[in-house]
Amino acid sequence: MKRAIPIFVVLAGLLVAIAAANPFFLEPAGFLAFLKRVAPLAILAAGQYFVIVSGEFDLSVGSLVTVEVVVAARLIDGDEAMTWPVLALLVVIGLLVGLVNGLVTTRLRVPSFITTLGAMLILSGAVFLWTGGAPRGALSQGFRVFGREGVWAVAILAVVVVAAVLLMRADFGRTLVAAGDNEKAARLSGVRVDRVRVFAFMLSGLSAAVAGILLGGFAGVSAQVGQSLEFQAITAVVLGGVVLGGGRGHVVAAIAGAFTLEALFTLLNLHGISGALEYAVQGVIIIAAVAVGGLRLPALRLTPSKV
Amino acid sequence: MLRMTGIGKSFLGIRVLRGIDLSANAGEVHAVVGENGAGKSTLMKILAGVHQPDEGTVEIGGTTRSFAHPVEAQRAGVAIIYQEFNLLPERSVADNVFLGREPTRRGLVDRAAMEEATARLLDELDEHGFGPRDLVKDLSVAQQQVVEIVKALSVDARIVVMDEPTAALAEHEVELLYRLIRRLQGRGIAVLYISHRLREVFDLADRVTVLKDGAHVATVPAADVTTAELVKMMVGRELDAYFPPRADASAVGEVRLTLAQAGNAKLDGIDLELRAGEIVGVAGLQGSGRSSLAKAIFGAEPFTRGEMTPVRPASVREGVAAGIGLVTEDRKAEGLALNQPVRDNALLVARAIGHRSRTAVSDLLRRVQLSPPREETEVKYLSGGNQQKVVLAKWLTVAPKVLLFDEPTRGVDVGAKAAIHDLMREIAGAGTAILMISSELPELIGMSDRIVVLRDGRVAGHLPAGATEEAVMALAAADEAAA
Amino acid sequence: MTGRVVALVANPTRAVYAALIATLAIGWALVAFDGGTFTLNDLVGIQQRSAALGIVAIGQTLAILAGSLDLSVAYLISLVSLVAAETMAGQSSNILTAVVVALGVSALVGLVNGVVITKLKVHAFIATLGVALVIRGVLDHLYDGPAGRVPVEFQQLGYSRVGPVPVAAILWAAVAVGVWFLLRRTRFGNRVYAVGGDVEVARLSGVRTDRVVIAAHVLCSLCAGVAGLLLASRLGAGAPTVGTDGGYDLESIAAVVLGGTALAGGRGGVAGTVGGVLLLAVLDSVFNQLEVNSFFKDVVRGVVIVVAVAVYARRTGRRAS
Amino acid sequence: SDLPPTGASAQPSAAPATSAAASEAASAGTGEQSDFFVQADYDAQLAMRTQTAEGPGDKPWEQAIAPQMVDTAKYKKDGPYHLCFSNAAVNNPWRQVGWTTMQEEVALHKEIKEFTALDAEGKDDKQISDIAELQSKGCDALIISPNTTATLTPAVSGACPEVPVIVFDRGVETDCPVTFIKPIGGYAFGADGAEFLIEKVPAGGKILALRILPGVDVLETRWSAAKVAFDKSQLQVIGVEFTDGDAAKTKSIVSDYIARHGKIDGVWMDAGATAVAAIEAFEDAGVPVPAFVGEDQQDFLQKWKDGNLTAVAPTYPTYQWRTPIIAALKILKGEEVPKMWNLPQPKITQENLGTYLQPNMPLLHYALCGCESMPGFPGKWGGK
Ligand SMILES: Nc1ncnc2c1ncn2[C@@H]1O[C@H](COP(=O)(O)OP(=O)(O)OP(=O)(O)O)[C@@H](O)[C@H]1O
Ligand SMILES: Nc1ncnc2c1ncn2[C@@H]1O[C@H](COP(=O)(O)OP(=O)(O)OP(=O)(O)O)[C@@H](O)[C@H]1O
Ligand SMILES: [Mg+2]
Ligand SMILES: [Mg+2]
Repeated sequence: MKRAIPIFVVLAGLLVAIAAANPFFLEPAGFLAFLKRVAPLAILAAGQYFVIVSGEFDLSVGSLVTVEVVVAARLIDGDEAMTWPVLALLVVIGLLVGLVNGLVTTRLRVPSFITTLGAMLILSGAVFLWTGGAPRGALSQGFRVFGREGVWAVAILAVVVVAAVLLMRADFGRTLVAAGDNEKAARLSGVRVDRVRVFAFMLSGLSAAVAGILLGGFAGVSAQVGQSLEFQAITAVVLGGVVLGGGRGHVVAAIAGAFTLEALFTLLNLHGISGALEYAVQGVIIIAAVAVGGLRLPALRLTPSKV
Repeated sequence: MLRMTGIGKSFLGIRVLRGIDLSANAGEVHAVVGENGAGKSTLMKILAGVHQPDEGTVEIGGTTRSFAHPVEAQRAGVAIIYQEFNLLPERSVADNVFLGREPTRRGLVDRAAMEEATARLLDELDEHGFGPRDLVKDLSVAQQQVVEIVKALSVDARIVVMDEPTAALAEHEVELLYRLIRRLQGRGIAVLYISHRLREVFDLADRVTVLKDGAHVATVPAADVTTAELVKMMVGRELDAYFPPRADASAVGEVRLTLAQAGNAKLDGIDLELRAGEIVGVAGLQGSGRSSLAKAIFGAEPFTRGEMTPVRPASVREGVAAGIGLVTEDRKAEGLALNQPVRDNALLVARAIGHRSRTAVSDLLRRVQLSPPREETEVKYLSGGNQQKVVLAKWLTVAPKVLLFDEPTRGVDVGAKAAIHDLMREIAGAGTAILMISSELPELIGMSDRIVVLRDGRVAGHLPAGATEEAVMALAAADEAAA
Repeated sequence: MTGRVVALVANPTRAVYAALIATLAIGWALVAFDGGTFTLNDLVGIQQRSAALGIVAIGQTLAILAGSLDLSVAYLISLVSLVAAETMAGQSSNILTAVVVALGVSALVGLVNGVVITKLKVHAFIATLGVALVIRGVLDHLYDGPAGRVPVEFQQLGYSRVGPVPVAAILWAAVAVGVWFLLRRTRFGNRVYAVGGDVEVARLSGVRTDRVVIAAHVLCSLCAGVAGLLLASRLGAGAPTVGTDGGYDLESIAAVVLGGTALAGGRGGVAGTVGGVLLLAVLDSVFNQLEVNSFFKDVVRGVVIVVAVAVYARRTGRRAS
Repeated sequence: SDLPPTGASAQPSAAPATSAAASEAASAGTGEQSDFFVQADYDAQLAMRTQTAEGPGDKPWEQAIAPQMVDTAKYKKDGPYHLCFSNAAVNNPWRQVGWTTMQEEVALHKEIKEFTALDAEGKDDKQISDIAELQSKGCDALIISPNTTATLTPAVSGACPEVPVIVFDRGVETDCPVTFIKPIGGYAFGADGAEFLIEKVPAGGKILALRILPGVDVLETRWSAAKVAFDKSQLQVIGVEFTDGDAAKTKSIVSDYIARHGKIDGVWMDAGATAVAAIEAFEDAGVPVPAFVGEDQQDFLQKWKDGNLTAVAPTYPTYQWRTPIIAALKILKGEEVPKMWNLPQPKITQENLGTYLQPNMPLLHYALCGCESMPGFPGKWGGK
């Protein structure tokens, strides 16, 4: 947790700066709006955290979010009665994609970077193959409630945060981190390394399902809904001081990383650094944050699990 | 030749070395001894340019040098065999030997010259088991150590540092190394020699420098001290008895594990019985199958033939569930999650199998004499001996019925070694069956209630407690003797 | 039978060429079945099509072999195409200056990537992603559409042929052979493998690992720069989205691992990458012939990449265990 | 509208940004006119809006405004024909509807024995290769929908001598194609929306302009024309924001503006795909939806009708995907075609909303597909 302190300081600084530039931010409605906006990324960051801390990557979450929304729209097709069955199906899809990612990575020993890169291509290809190139159908009002009404989004976020913390404190979380830190030692201590990793991927898939439900609810169906979310989620986790390669970092810090990223976007916009230069500023800040956080530590290898 | 004066070094604000003086003359073997974490390797890494000292100076051949990078030390004539293996498994022997110093012809790497030079050096070492083009990953551990040595020799060095070069070697290979060191000596090369095996120190060294807690204790001619004196300097106290008393016959209880004609790819026809309360030693040469035996019993590389009762675990989990534990020979690579706190490491096995009793971690750490018993310290900051104690604690949380120790004191200093020996005896006394593998014969003989000798993956014979080193070696090397 | 198959895939480079030949054969059969033909023209098309990706992937191979990777190549390609086209401004007399400036910019970006990774100790994934964002910001800020103009002479690079062979393909081959030679025959090549195999071992053996990683990144970016020049000559102008539209970042990485180079570094080489790129290009060409929906194509591509790497992993896995 | 090519999903981080303030340039007014503005084209397009098109009245895709016919006798040949098509991409609903429509058009003509289409997946380089590849396929005519204007010019120029070329949607910088088919254009589109707001919103009203992204010619012209209109009006443009065509980002931006400015009197958009998300931002904030500019996408029209909005929908009709096939056949039969085939570009207003809003079509369908009477309708377009 000590490693995580800088991110909270930075986050606090950003929030103060936002409040100074836009007092509306301090009103309950303003802050709620901010939370609602952060929720999907924060949830994705929590899911991505499990995968990263176990020593892997999940690049498929962006495509998976798109798949979730497009599938929901086509299956619900405006019919309220379909809301709950489809919500259940989305969760199943998320878990299933995570399961496959996890099995391919652990059983077939494909580096997760490649597994999930493949999954990213396959998922977005398959869903648009199914719908003929663009989303079809419509979401029901019942479905959209979760993303549209701030209270719901914030409540779901709160549940995710609590669940993530509890999971990390449980045997699962500890053995997951140990597996990310030293796979061999964990295995020789009786840890079912493959199983905990598969479970981590499933949690990431689940987080993509939940994020998809929130994003689809927030703004309706669109083909771009998940675009580049995987990079944002990984960036958020890394900003939170979690080390790529596994074994180090705290889930709350990863979620704080998502808040920081979103706060950074908000602040840049408030100061009119929108559009063009926003990306440049973002790039520099990400590098700087990781550089400052990592300088004291030895350089780490790129590929997490070297078997 | 070499003079290091007033060397000081801190890591993350923790003082690891202070005011160390060390010198070595041409043709001298200078041993450096000390407990785990005394700073021996750190001092050598400073000499090799891996670390930069915070204070002090390094003089070589009369000129003061400061190395910013290992390559600069190499150029100044310092060659080093590191404590940890330092080879690229995917590259050939020649590539490894000349890494960073590849000979070139017209700007291009001259592979032929490289291979020729490597072959010559291998010849010099009487090593004919492999050639310059073989990939390192295909070599045995001992062969890899030879590559390390060749690598150090290939540098036209004036100073050769050997940091525990024998840790992975069997007795007869150690003999070869001795010959080699004498030859280096003859060429006027200064050799700095680090080992925890004091016998080697007395065999080889002209002078001995003792370090303790990062400070210089003494530098004395080897001929002027006794083992006991040296140990006292290292640990700061006298060690009364080297080994705890053996179990008496009445303490040996029920049969915990039986092997009958058990075998797998590396083992064959193993018969063995382990009983509660006793320590069974396993002897054998490098590659004789000792580790394989432990891993097979544990379920990591399961038996495929024969009987093992009461259960024959097919996986690590089954082994752990059946009450078997393994203290692996390489604790950093296979035993510990180094970035996690002591507490999480100690609880790892319990958590992995969903074992309930975990209240007693602090008691346990006290029991294994972790000092200081700080549960929140990340394991990577502990000394080797303390790390080994954490590994022990990890298994003790689940109270195993059978505990397998593979080189439990490798690279552990004398003080910690004694503590671990006491603990093993205590654990056995509490009713656990113990199997102990060790390459150090005095230790093996001193600790074991009986000894099993392996040769080529088979049981070569059984010996009672108190067998002589000669008896053990006779069984272990019988084939070679016959051949 | 299975023994021979195993032997065939035991070496990833051989495996990828086997797959390439199989794909060509199956593709030819499918196309024939579909009523079309696979002509010399299509083969030329394949070379033409693979040139830009091929050059980027060669550079990416260097970065990956050194244990790193480069996610900034796509934006760099766009940037280089614009810098080159604007410097040329339609004048053939400016070609040399433009090429020098474009490659200078590339080298600079590679230098920044390398320095951030080695000196600031930022994970390559984050470092090059960050640099990509910075380039993207600069692109968005300075350009809002295609700009500059490439003189007709320079367009020869993208369009003309020597016999049936496109100049672009020759350029690609030259880059591949050059880098192959560098890796095989020079000290630098040896060190790239060493650093990728194990940085600590390389460093302790006296290799200046930082320099090796930085040089690998500079070369990787230079390759991206060459691809940018090639694309500028094809398009007749610079375009701010040409790199990202082509997906050169992730696709080049995919091609490299498809060619059997280990993502972890230290294992693999240029020959495999060339095979990987050709395999992707042949797939593309066959799909084009069959007029397969592009979404289906993505699915197949994803499956091919994962399956290929799974096959390689089986082989290395068996050895290790 | 025809969204510009957005990169592969692999692009690092297009952040769902939030923006509570207009960019500096925007808050000062509508800013400078962009480099893309060409006065002559602007004048011509605005004039075309009132000209009557020639051709069958019930088939706008066969009509042409002020056509300058060219002779095509030299291309005349006997059927059956092999038509080829190099498509920029099928990566958004507009192109998807258009592509479906084109395939159905092909099915209508028995004299087309073969239709070869290659999808460039939004990649300029691939489209250049595709065009080269198609030239070797024995096509009788080559239809091209360019991915970008400037960069495909060399490839198109290369194809012209080999085969009759028909370009539609985006243009190229050469007049070598036999015909170039397009609706009136972006200036007319932009002006239609802006003029509507100027008419409906009282003087001094606050207008928010939402654009997809800068640098795409078809989109730049829309904003240029709107800017000319707004600059001359009494309306106050409080912000010009880029949405990346992302519904979530659009909604966030609009929510922020509502929070900051309280009341917004009109929203102008250069493309309607995210119009509904923008409308929802007003609904969610509990304020009335102001005058809106959208497009002929089904979800917007539905929302417009259900919510009884004050709205207008300029169009960039997808029926233009029928025309190239028709043109190709005319050319191969030696019939004259317009050199510049300007298709009519209707706008949907309160009065004609009912005639365009089809029941049971997918949300992302474009109403001006001109496909209602085709045999596959509505199933092929995803309708019921
Ligand atoms: N890179 C490092 N960062 C932080 N601490 C370090 C580092 N290297 C060594 N140390 C610490 O410095 C101390 C001395 O370690 P060193 O390896 O020199 O001991 P040693 O005498 O060689 O022990 P051993 O006999 O176990 O090899 C130990 O406490 C060790 O934990
Ligand atoms: N000829 C050989 N070919 C391949 N591997 C060999 C050979 N000889 C020995 N080995 C290695 O030695 C191992 C066999 O025994 P094992 O490691 O159990 O020996 P050991 O006596 O425990 O040695 P150590 O002292 O290193 O623990 C095999 O796992 C293998 O890796
Ligand atoms: Mg040491
Ligand atoms: Mg062993």
